[in-house]
Amino acid sequence: MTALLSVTSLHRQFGGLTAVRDLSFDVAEGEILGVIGPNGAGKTTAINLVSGVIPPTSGRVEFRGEDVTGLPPHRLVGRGIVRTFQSTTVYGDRTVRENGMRGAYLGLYPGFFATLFDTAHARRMRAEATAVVDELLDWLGLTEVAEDKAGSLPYGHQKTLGMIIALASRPRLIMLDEPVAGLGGGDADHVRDTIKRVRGRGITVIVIDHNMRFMSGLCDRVLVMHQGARLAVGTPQQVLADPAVIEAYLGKRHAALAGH
Amino acid sequence: MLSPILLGQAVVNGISLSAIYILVALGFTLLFGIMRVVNFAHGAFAMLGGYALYYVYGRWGVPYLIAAPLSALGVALAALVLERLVYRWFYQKMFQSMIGLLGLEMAIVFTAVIIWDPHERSVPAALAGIVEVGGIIVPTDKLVIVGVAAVALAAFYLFTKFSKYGLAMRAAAQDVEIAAAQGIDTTRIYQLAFVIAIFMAALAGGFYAQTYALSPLMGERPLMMAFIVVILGGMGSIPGVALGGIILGFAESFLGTFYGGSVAVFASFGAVILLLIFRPWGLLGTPET
Amino acid sequence: MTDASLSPLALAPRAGGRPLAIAAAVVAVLALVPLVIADKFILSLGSTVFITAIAAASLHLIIRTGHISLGHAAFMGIGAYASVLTVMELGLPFAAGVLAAFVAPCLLALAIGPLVLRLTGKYFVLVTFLFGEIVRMVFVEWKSVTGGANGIFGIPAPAPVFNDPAAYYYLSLGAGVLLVGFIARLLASEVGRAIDAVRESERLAHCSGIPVLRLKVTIFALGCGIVGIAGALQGHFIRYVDPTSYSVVQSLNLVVVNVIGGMQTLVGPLVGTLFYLILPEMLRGYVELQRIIFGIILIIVMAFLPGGLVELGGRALQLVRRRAGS
Amino acid sequence: MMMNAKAAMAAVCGLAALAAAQPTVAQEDLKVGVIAALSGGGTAWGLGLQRGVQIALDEVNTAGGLKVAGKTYKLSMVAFDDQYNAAQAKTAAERLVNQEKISFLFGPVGSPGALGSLPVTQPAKVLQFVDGYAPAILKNEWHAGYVFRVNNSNREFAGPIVKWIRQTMPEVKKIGMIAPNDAVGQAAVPILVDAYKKEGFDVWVEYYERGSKEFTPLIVRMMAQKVDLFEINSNAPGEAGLMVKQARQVGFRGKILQSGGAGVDEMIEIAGPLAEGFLKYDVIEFTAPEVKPLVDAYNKKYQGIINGMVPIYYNAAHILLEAIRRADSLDTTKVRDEIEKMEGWETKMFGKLAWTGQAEYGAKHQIAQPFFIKEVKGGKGTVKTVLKPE
Repeated sequence: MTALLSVTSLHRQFGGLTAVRDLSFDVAEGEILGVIGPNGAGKTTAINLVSGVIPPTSGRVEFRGEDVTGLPPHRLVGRGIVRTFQSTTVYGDRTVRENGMRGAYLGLYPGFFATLFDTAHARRMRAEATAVVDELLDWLGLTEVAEDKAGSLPYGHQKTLGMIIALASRPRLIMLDEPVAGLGGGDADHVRDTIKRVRGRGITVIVIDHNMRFMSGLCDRVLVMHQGARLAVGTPQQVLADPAVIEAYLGKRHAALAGH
Repeated sequence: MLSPILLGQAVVNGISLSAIYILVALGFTLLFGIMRVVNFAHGAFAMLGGYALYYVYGRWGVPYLIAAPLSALGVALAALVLERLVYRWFYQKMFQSMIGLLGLEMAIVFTAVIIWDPHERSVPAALAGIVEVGGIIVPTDKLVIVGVAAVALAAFYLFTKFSKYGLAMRAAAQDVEIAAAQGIDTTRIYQLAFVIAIFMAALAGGFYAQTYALSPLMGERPLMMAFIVVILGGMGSIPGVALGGIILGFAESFLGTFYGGSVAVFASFGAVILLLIFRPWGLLGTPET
Repeated sequence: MTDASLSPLALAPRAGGRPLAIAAAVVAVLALVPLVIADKFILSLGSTVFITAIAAASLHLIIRTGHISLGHAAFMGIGAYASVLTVMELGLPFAAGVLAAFVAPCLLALAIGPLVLRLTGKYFVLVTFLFGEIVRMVFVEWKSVTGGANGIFGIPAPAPVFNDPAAYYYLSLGAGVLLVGFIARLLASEVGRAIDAVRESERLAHCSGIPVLRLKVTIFALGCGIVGIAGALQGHFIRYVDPTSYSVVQSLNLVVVNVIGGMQTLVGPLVGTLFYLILPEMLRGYVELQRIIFGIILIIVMAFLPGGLVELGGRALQLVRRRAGS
Repeated sequence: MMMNAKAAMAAVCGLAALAAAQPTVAQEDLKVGVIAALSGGGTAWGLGLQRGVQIALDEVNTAGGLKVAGKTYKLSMVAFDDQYNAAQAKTAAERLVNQEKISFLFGPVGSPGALGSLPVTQPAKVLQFVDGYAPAILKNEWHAGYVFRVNNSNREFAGPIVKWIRQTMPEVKKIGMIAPNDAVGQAAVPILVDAYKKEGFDVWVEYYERGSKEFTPLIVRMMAQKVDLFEINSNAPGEAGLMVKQARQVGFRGKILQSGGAGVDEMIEIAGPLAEGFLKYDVIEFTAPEVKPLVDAYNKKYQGIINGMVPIYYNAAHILLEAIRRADSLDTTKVRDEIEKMEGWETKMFGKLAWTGQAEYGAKHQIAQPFFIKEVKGGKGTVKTVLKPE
């Protein structure tokens, strides 16, 4: 199996602080990879580096065999990499459907003059975008609220909408930054199912969280980060058995997690 | 033309210009540092300070040492009405405050035009005369400004660093909610900071009117200067005001003396634009997160 | 208006239907004015309104990306000088002047845009403020080209026929319909959707594949080019250009027009222009009072009424309807 | 507030004039227009213009009105603000010419406003009386058809002043100027520099950006050039006062003179005792007996200091009214021809009326009136000499 995404020796420094150091990992097509680690372990920075929100100090990111290191986010979206954000990020004053349409923008942008004069081509593209968005809304159960303002939705729905915005660009790889943060247990299970269904569509998933229980029921493999570096990588079972992981991360939290 | 006397005179002029810029910019930076308000009405308060001094000192003949702080305090306390009516809606809203307070500046300045007519008048100097040291000449009125600016700067610095209220202000500047949770009455703190800032603007306006001239439109220039000084030094930073004021004052004096007036303006504007583009938080400020 | 026009479902009943009909009716009425009113002053005032409306709408376009420019009049001035010099120095026809008036500020905007549009909105305000001053100082200093502070006098009308105020009225009305129509169309297109997305959440828009900086620079350049055309129309209308006509005060006036009318829809700057130009004619002789009124409106709008007069009107209309309905 | 008071005052005066007029004579209204800066920086001069014209109109009204072709007209004024700006001046002119239907227009003062209004007034044959230094005000595509400049421009007064300096101050060799980089400075300074150079002086010029109040660095720069006479040229009164003050404060000991501006009082107010010995061009001597009636009328009607624009425009209004009487017509072409022929007419305070400018501008529409050099002595401007324009 060839890697869809391949990260080599990624490094990022903020002033004197090293947020990510010498990080390497691969993600295979169709895989769900979990990235786990305590707060401050560099998980979000790692995602930011891969999704182009901030450029790496050094290192290399390859996507489908192509060097995409340091490309800005909109370029990566064009190549099939999207992400969501930890805090819910939707366009609060707009309808749910409009949110989806904005996510579909790049893949279905007909060109400046085409859209200006609303050519047949532009209308066709728009119809296609609408179809994509409507299908996604239907698929993730937001059709009923499609004309509601996104800001008025319950928190869980906003998170789903965030995912719809990302999926509307029809990506090959989606990166989810703490998709269950702030959600109750029932909602978290729902999100886990959703992510599995996303993978079922052939989309590769990277998901960040610090909740091991959530992750172990979801991910094919888990990457454990500690102080900006890779501590371990493997199936959830392998990682959980890794003495370095237990010592550095799970050691003091194991009991707490078991109590959940 | 590079004689020691010319050089000395340029240094002296640089110091006196720096002093007036520092004085004008102190209140501006305080309002920004604590309430995140870009006070584009700063010039209007400087102008009001000028008129207050004109009446209290020039017309009623109150002794200068009392008249100067008294008239500034009068303006600051009267301005509390505007704090309630206008400013409080703009706290922590940097963007809105800029446009909204430009509106306030317009309203105050043109009210002043109706009241006082637009023509220029003068406020009598407290100390007229010159001091001559080795061929270099220093007008006494500017010496006074240098003294007051130094004292104000030091007082400001010590106040925010060490006094109870100063510390509370700094806490409020860092995080309003945490400050409130610690039992700091932010409304009160804001009002205190506001009064101090307007007091400084009015005091500086008094000196400005005395050194130059008094008119309803006189605030434009001090505002521009305060604005440039604060951007140079870093918005909200008090040492930044000192640095920004000194850079601007000396740049104007030296470029003006050795290269001419237009060069000085082009250079300072250009430098500020570059700074805004590459380091918008200024030389001594801290970037926003 | 933007969000409504985008999904095909919403397009027909809302954006495509009524507003277009209203706009067409307004233009038709405006086109009839010179046939009914022969007063040259009214017609001249009409030209001024249309020219200012173009300038204000072009600033609105930039504001929609989340950046308020306090140097917009400088670009208007560059357009005015470019057109005047093309016509007077190169002896080319007015059409070439208009082209130059679009291209010159557009190129300058393309050059500085990538630098200044990286800044957040608040720093952008400050940078454009200073930049506008520098441009004005260049007008003053570059005497051999711009005529310095005394400007350029004796500018010909676009064609002899345009010495007639009624003809100029139609010229500026035509330009207004064309350019404001272009802006409206742009805002209602996919580009408009991207503009709104960028303003509302730059991060999310960027990560949804919108080339944020490129979009902002393009829009900024377009806005500056359009205001350049407004500058050309103004220069050949007043037949005199000088640096004071394009100072920070004028830039601030354009912002005032937008803020008063409302910054959320294109109708805002149009309503703002009308208010801004008609009020002084009613209050001529009370200039101070005008400025005070404008000042207070700025405060109120920025503090409480981000939608400006348009929002106020909308609320009033709702209230009336509710009363009528009950 | 100010405006309301003014309007009320005008109404009262109008009523008084109406009461004074004979009830048997049917009166018609004749409106004249005024465009002036009534807000912003140029307001002092704008108000001077407006008030000077108003006083002249009041005089005629109280004397029974203006008789033209068998009709008696009551005179009134419509004044619009141009904010010292070309676009506003054009709008104001459009409104005065097309809506108020005025045929006679006073102002604007200042080149931007004057140049902005000409394209409206000249094709409409509206007779206009302006003041401003730009040569294009008279030298233009309409060949100054219906426009007169009713104040000396510095092209007229610079030569005589420079010659006077040559004669009375033989020690002066080098002139230093610090000038505003605005329309006034850029128009006036080259003319002044030429005048000095023609008489063999060395001239050093430095421009500053408008709004500046601190001239010390530039003055120090100028002093390093060893100039003998600091020429304040076309600076506005406020800046001129500051220059005098700051030059003396940093120890400039040469002569200081201003060839330009109008009125010395505002400068004395700002420079204080440091103004002593300062020499200045002025248009009028307010203490002269022939000027006293005007000063009295002004003080009776208005508050605030009287400035040079008041007599200039008071005079201009009387020139127009006399020309209308002579033409016995309101036709602007006839009135203009009469004005051109009025040379030698005895004005109230500027001696015999004289027109010049044929060589310079191609039309004799430039007034030439005697002017003063004043010296500040004991805190007051005193007449040093009276000069005639070239």
